[in-house]
Amino acid sequence: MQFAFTDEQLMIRESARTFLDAEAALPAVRAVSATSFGYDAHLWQQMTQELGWSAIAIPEVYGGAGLGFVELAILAHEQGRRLLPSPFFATVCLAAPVIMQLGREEQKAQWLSAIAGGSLKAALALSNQAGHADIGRVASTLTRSGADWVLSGEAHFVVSAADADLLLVVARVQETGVKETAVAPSVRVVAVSPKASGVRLQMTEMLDVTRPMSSVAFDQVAVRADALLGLDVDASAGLQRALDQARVVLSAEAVGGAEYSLEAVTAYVKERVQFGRAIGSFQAIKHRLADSMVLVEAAKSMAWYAACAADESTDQDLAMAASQAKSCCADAFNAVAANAIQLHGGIGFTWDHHAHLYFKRARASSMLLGSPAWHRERVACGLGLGSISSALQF
Amino acid sequence: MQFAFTDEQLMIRESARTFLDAEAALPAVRAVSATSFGYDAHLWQQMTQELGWSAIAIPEVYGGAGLGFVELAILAHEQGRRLLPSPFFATVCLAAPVIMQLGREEQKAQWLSAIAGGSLKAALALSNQAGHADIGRVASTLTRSGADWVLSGEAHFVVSAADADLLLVVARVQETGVKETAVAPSVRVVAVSPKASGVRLQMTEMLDVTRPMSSVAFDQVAVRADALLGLDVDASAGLQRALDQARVVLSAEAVGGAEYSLEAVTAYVKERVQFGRAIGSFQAIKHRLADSMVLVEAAKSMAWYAACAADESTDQDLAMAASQAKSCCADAFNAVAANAIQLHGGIGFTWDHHAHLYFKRARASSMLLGSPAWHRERVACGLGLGSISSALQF
Amino acid sequence: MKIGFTPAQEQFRHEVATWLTEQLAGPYADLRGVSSHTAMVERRRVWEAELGRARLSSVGWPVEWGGRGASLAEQVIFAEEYARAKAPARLNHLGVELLAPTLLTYGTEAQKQRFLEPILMGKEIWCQGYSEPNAGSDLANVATRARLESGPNGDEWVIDGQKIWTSLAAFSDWIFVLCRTEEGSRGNRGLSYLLVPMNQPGITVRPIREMTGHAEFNETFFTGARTAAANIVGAPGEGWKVAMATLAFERGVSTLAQQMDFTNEFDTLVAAAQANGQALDPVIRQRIAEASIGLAVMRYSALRMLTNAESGALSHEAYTYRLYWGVWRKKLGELAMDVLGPAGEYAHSDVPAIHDLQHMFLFSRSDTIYGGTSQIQRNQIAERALGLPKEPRGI
Amino acid sequence: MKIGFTPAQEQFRHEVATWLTEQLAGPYADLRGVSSHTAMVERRRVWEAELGRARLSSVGWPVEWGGRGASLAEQVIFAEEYARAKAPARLNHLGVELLAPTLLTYGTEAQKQRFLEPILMGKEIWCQGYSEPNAGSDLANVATRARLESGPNGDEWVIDGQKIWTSLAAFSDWIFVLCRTEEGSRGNRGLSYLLVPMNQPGITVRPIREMTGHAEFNETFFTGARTAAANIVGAPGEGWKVAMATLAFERGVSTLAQQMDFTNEFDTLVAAAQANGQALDPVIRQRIAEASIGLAVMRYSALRMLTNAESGALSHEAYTYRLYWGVWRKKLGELAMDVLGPAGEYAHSDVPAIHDLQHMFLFSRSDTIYGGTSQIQRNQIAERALGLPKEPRGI
Repeated sequence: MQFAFTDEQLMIRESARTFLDAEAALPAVRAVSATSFGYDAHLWQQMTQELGWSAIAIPEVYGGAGLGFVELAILAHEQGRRLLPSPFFATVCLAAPVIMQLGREEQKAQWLSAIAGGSLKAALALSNQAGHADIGRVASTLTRSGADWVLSGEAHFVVSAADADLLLVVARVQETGVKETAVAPSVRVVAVSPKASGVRLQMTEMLDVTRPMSSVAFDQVAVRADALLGLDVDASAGLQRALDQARVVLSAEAVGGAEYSLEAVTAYVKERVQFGRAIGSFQAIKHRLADSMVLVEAAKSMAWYAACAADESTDQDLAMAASQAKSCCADAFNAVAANAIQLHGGIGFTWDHHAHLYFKRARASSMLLGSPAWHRERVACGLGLGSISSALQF
Repeated sequence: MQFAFTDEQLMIRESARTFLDAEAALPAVRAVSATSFGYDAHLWQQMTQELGWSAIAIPEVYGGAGLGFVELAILAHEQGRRLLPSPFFATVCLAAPVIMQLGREEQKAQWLSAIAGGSLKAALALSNQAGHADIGRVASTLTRSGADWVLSGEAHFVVSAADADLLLVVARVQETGVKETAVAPSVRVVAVSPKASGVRLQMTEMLDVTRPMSSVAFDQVAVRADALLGLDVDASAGLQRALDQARVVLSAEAVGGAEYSLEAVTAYVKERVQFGRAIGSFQAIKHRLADSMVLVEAAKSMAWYAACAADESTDQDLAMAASQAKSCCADAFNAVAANAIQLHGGIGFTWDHHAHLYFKRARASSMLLGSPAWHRERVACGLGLGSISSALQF
Repeated sequence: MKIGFTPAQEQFRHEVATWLTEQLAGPYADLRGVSSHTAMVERRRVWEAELGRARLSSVGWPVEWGGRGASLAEQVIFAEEYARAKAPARLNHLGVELLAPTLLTYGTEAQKQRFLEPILMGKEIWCQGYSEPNAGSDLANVATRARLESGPNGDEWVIDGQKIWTSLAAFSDWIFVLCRTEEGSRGNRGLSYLLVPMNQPGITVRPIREMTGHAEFNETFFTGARTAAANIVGAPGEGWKVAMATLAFERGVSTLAQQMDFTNEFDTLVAAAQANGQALDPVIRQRIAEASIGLAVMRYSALRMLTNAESGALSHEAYTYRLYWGVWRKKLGELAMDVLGPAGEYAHSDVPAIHDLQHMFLFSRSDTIYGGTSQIQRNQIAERALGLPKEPRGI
Repeated sequence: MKIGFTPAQEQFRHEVATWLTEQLAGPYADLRGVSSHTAMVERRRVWEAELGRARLSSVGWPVEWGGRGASLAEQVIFAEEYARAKAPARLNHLGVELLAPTLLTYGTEAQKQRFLEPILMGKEIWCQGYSEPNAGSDLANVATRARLESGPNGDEWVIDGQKIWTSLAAFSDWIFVLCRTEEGSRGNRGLSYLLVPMNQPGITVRPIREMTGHAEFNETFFTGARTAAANIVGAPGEGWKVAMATLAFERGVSTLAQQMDFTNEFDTLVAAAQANGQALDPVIRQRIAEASIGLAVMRYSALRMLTNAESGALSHEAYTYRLYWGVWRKKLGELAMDVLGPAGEYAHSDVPAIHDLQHMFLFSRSDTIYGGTSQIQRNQIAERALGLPKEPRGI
């Protein structure tokens, strides 16, 4: 047990921060958010090919650096500080773990190597129209067609899908002639090219402009048997672990946003004078910032622990840690970013100020892969409080 | 529409405050709490016979003053300021409304006159062992015995029952030979003497020492047909109205406690010096007290509106107002009393200080006749959000 | 103390409701439900005039100035029916609700004659010039200067400086401005309250885009802007007193109209929760119930406040009211987004309810900032209502 | 960064668990589950000695002073197993966890020789004399005086004054006291840190009954109380520095033991919710989940803090930790009472869980007061960790 970063981890953080401080200043972030795919392809190339960020957690055998989720979380945290729009989360933190968990050896060799090398961008199509993160509620179905499959349905809130090279689609198997039963249907993940016939993809404009999303419709898309990740068995457990790993990384990213948000408003209240004093000298301001800091530090403890769990723990322990972290870090980021607007006063409410970008990202991240309330309910189940037929949906 | 006290109402408040300031100082309250029935019988006599408090809301035809719930709420508010232990709530605010709603003419004539005159103390036996305030969950049953009835079961959290002259017992009718069905069972209220054979009453020691409670067991108690309040028809609607009226009064009482609690701690922080300043000059203290005041004023608005509704509104509107008030005022009292302990510092945590008495009363009142969460769920139903088979029980 | 209305009052309700229904089903059907403060400005001017002709522009004003001298109960009724009829947001609410009462109290007879009728008839729209970039929470720090000069048009005030957060400035005809008229004065001394025409070369308006994506506020620049010497309310140097009086009118009957907006927002939220099934989530139900309690609290606090205001001094609940609603509405915004779930994250929803609730969520972040932050509100409650020691000013 | 333990650490865990199980099933079975700090004092002295003999009184101490020089991971393991075995509350925790590390840092060799072994073996129980009626949040306002006098027993400190909130004073053998030793000094200057025997005529202890109904704290009066001149830690006038160091040890490994208590309380609450059906209430479930997150946060914050402490300066999370747990436990108390419902209102419950949760609820009200109120904690976070301007002292 060693609950502090190693020297190597500190170095990774340091170099990431230096890079992003230089390359991802706020005006740049605004500018790339307005481009067609919502990120800076040149920067992405640097991240993947010069800095090796996409390779960091991929096993050496597939051309990666063989490190783990702590290192991924560190990079996500730093990008979170800058709200950097990039395919990093979708490709490296969401799709790669899914491939890692479910892929056959040759799939891993092909796709993970490409991700590590920066030549493949992938996205995971999971959520239904309401944005549910439940595997059991996916709105895509697979039906058999001889030895192959046909994919139909839709997915929404698909992160960084617009120019992805590969879509990983979560779908229910619908056996022909068999009625849906109370038993949870079997789930598969299939790899589909966004350019395949029957795939229609539409970018959706979000309140949070820094994380582009799309809706994807699948109309009788032909899927070959070998496009199934893994074998023809239920993918739920592996998928769940990968989702929990992604949730952990997302939590660390939220902590980064919260941390930066707090730093910026702290600097502001030291400068802003009202009533003849820096407003940071008023106890009301000081205490609100102290409360924000309590939240940030708590979220850090939770996120780093969960990052360790993503590498080390059983599925069940990871599920608990991931849900605790997702809820805790999302709540913290929401509260800290809201407080930052408040303490900036009127200026913090304007479009040109950064505060609202953090505020909107905080909420958008909360809603991604399960809301805080949804995760708390999951924690409650994990604590052995029994199962309820809850109306909780998000 | 006139949302301010009339001159007469102001006078009632003024004289009550003067009386209680003199008679119900904190040492006196502590002393009477330790007596066998937990209240000052002499003071009760003054309240009923000299001041006419028990008569105030009883119709003139039964010897009362013919005023209403606004006036009752004013008196409860003043007693709440002082945490005065007395049979006032149980007899005047809970039992009398039940009799008013359900009693036959001769019952009203007999009992309301006696309450108005101060010669009758009554208590309502409603809650089951878990303290549910649901009429549908009472733990006493009535079975027919010829033209008469037999009462069995138990009731708990019965306020001021220990030396009551009359128990009003809420019971389900259990028709012999008929299985319990999904349909809510029919409910009656019967009047029973605490001294009747088969009635066993035991005082229960509570965290809040200022409102004595008892548990009562009924073992095959013979009940004559004319001891039924009203006729042999379901009493739910009338009982519900009376309970809602009592909840309104209880809310006003809570507001009184919160108000006093805030006044006392405000006075304290003006005097207490730390770091060379009155601690009330620190913004952290000022803002916490400001927040307390917001709660107190909000609770006042809610309580006085609900008091009007107790007199003027339909059952349905009253139910909404009563549940809103009960939830709002209980939450406010809890928060304000807790804040008062905090701002008194160590001294506020001692047995000899008044702060904990208010804190404990606040929570005890919250739990009486339905918790804040229970009332909010009731409000949700009232808003038309639909009914859920909720696990909410308190 | 009574909550019911008399038959005469119910008769007034009937009259108002009938008139509004007729107008908004008929000639003004296009304005029904228009809630944005910046939409359909010209049509809403016409509507203001229509209200004025019906003596419904401000029913509480004295009859001699075009009102009906309505009682508080009648004003409550009017506000309720106006909202129920989904009549459009009042274009000239700053004129009707803030400036007019200020003039009725502090204005000269000539000022009343000159300004009240155009306000009532929607002929002159007003905006408010108080805040400045360095006079936000610390309003007394106003730096905009005005000096009296003689010229071809007689004596005139000449104004230089900058105001910020001036809503409606883009289409207002006049602005009431807090200026420093005594050179070298500091704090709340030496200020004056001037009435200035907007349509002149000395005034430039620049919209501020807010986090909602809309520009509901503006910056207003004064560069040698001019107004006649007579256009001062109160004596020179008395500006602070007059400005504070204006702010106090924010706690007046205009709160009733605002509450009706809140009620509409709450109803929209409830409908959205019913539509997407969240209404059956026990946690959401608790929060919706809590929000409904807040609505009730605001309604009855406003009635207490208005009743008490008739007897003079600002009472306790009046100090707490501003803070209460700001905090309440921010929570309502968060609840709305939790109810909407991920679907609430789309920037452009076709569903009007989603769009409205989103906007409310985002806009509500300013509800604890403008017109005095929550921090300032708590100071005032602590110092003025609870009598705690004052905050020391910096040195 | 890693959360797992090595095989050697797991072996240590096995050893500790086995020893504790044997003791608490055998000779000390009567002490199993004793959590009150004031119960079974004499038996718990014997238990402290047993721990001392097994070198388990403080595994982190250096081997030469009777510890095992255990690593942080091993200390974590010990705390976990101690709690899991339901071993009794440590009687001498102020001696073991606060005074001993202070002596190891600031004490003379003679003081270490004299005091450490009796602490380890439970022979001398310690209490803490910091707060006074007028030195609560403002600890530097200490008024208790000590002066050096020559007498038949050599030079002695003679102490007059009053301390308050001295827990365990009723059965302590020694007290460490912050006194004013320079006449006329003010604030945190001129203070000294003295070690004073309790069993002497100059000291009177009066229990304070708290809102829990119990007396867990005391007032301690000094009337010409005496201690040898050598019983001063640090130099005269350095008392503030030493006292602050002692407080810092509150953030040390003792937090691990406290967290285990919190975990037990949380488990009791969960069991109560399962027993009475509240565990199926979605609103309660949300709050229980939230509380579990707090437990996890505290555990990992403590580990960060302890790891970082090895490298010197107090890190950010260390500033926030005290406030976090105080607020968390108060909320846990409120949740517990909401779970219990009306049954939680009985003053004397036969159900141990109800009694324990009630007591926790009531006692937790002081968790944001003692050892520096939450307000003081927030000041410190703002000023020391965030670098915001200091609060002005009064004049």
